[in-house]
Amino acid sequence: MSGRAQQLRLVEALIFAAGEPLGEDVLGERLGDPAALGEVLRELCELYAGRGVNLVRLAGGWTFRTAPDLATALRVERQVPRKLSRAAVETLAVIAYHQPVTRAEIEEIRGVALGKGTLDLLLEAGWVRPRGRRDSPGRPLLWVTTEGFLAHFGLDSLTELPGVDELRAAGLLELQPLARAAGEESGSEG
Amino acid sequence: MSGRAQQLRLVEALIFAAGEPLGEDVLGERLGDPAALGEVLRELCELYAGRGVNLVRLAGGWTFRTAPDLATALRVERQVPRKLSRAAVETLAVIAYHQPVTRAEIEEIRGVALGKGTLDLLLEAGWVRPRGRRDSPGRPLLWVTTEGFLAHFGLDSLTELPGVDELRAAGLLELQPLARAAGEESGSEG
Amino acid sequence: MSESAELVLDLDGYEGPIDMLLSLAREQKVDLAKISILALADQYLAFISARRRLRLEIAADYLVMAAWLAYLKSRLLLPEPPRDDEPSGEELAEALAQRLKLLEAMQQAGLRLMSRPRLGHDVFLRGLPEGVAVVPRPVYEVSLYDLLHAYGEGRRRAGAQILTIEPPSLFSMDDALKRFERLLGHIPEWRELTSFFLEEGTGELFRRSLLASTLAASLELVRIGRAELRQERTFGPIYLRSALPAAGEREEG
Repeated sequence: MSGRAQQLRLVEALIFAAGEPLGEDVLGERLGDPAALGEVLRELCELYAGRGVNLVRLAGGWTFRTAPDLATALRVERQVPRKLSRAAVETLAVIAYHQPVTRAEIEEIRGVALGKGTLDLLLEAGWVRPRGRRDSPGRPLLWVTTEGFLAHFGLDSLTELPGVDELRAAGLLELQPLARAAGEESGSEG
Repeated sequence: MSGRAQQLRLVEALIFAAGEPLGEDVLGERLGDPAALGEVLRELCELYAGRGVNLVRLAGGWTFRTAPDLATALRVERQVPRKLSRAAVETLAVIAYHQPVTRAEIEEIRGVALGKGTLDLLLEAGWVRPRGRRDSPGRPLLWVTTEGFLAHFGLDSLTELPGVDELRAAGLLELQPLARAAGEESGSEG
Repeated sequence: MSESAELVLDLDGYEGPIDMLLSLAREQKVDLAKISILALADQYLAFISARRRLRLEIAADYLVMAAWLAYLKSRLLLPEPPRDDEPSGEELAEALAQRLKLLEAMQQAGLRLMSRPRLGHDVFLRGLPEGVAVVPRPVYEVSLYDLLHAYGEGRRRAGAQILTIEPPSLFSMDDALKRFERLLGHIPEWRELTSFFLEEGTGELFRRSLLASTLAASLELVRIGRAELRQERTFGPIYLRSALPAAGEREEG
């Protein structure tokens, strides 16, 4: 078997065995030939394009996952996860697009107090986590999304968030100029 | 996409996503065309033959497994830094200076019994190994240091062990035969 | 307002006053950029007062919003020269419109996120990953200094024992050879081997080594042609004498 074919097999097996996205650093190191990795991954992607299982980049790593168009045929296999409440979906979106963001800022954007358990739910799903604190009075916790969030929603990185460029262009990702209805001052971005 | 290709994709995705080997009854039912299943599985097997991942029958069902010949390449060695006990360091030193040396002689030099596992630990670290046996009653194993020992301590050869000449001149490195109850002589190097 | 009855029933479906304003704005069926904040404020206030008439409980933040909208309305309708540090009615309206746009954007983003193929829902990772076996390999941190230090320490500690080793009280073959060396020229007659034993009573172990070493030394002397041995019967006494000069050429195995 040629060296390239063997490289293909090894990377294929590594990604298959891992069961979660593998970074290119790890793959390159295990391949013993980091320079060849890009080409190997490209060939593997092609090999699996159009198949029932595809090679994709998720959350900064490479992984195999079933083809999206088979969702309906496969879904019976799994329990349909509990439908997320509107509050949870919106809160997740605010964290995803405005991270890092404090609880107060989430409430400000949504114009309503965060219900008990909404953050807990997202935390439990492994989609958000606190990371650091805002350097402002009260030093509130900052919330960010996780790698699990990226993987779950089929994103390689936050730059792939749907519509993120348009929102930024429209100035809708700036928290600063938000004048609050009740006239309070919003905290400064860190 | 042809009906057959779609069947292939579905079975591929089903087996891939399943948390256990899938029986042919389940697969046939999910495929909606049990009669075609045999042929689909045969084609899939061929498709994956010689690849880094193979389709195999396991425990009465079908599942993907990484190719057996890649097992070694898939194992990851993780380095775990450890401290070596004083007893182990001293034992290693005794072996280095007095090799080849029996366990009894090590104990004699150190004036204390060798703890369980001390030699095992040095053996596991790849620094010592048994080489031959002393030609004396009980034919005890002789211990010597390895190339790995030299490499770890940055030595080209044992003669580079600092101070070995001075120590020998002081008569500290001569293992004098002890008068033992049965009067046995310590044997010569093998 | 035709929608108010329906809105009353739906109040609990709103995610707060901004969300409700946004819903009302959507009722205007126009681009958010073009909505009339004034009309929106009117709708909201009408809705709140309708609920009040019905003596329905209204959450505090809805009331706060109602009060603020009433203020905004007055600022918009009765323009007065604003004080320096206060935003104008238009600025306030603009800020509210921006909030509505932001919430709208986030609601849309949430929907778009949720409509993506989701892992574990629409797409699946491998169900039965073997995992990559991680074999822990201990790496010991020991320097040459540690090694030498340990050795020195050990030797110091065990030093006393090393120095008190008893000298072996054995008679070696070398000892026997040396003894014969001195006597060999002076043994023309057969002499019993045991007569060369000069030592007495130094222990059984020593006596045995004496016998063995003397015999071995005598055999060695015979081999190199310097002595002759004689034994008349099995287990009988063994005799030794110097080899005759003429017999020097003889070879014995």
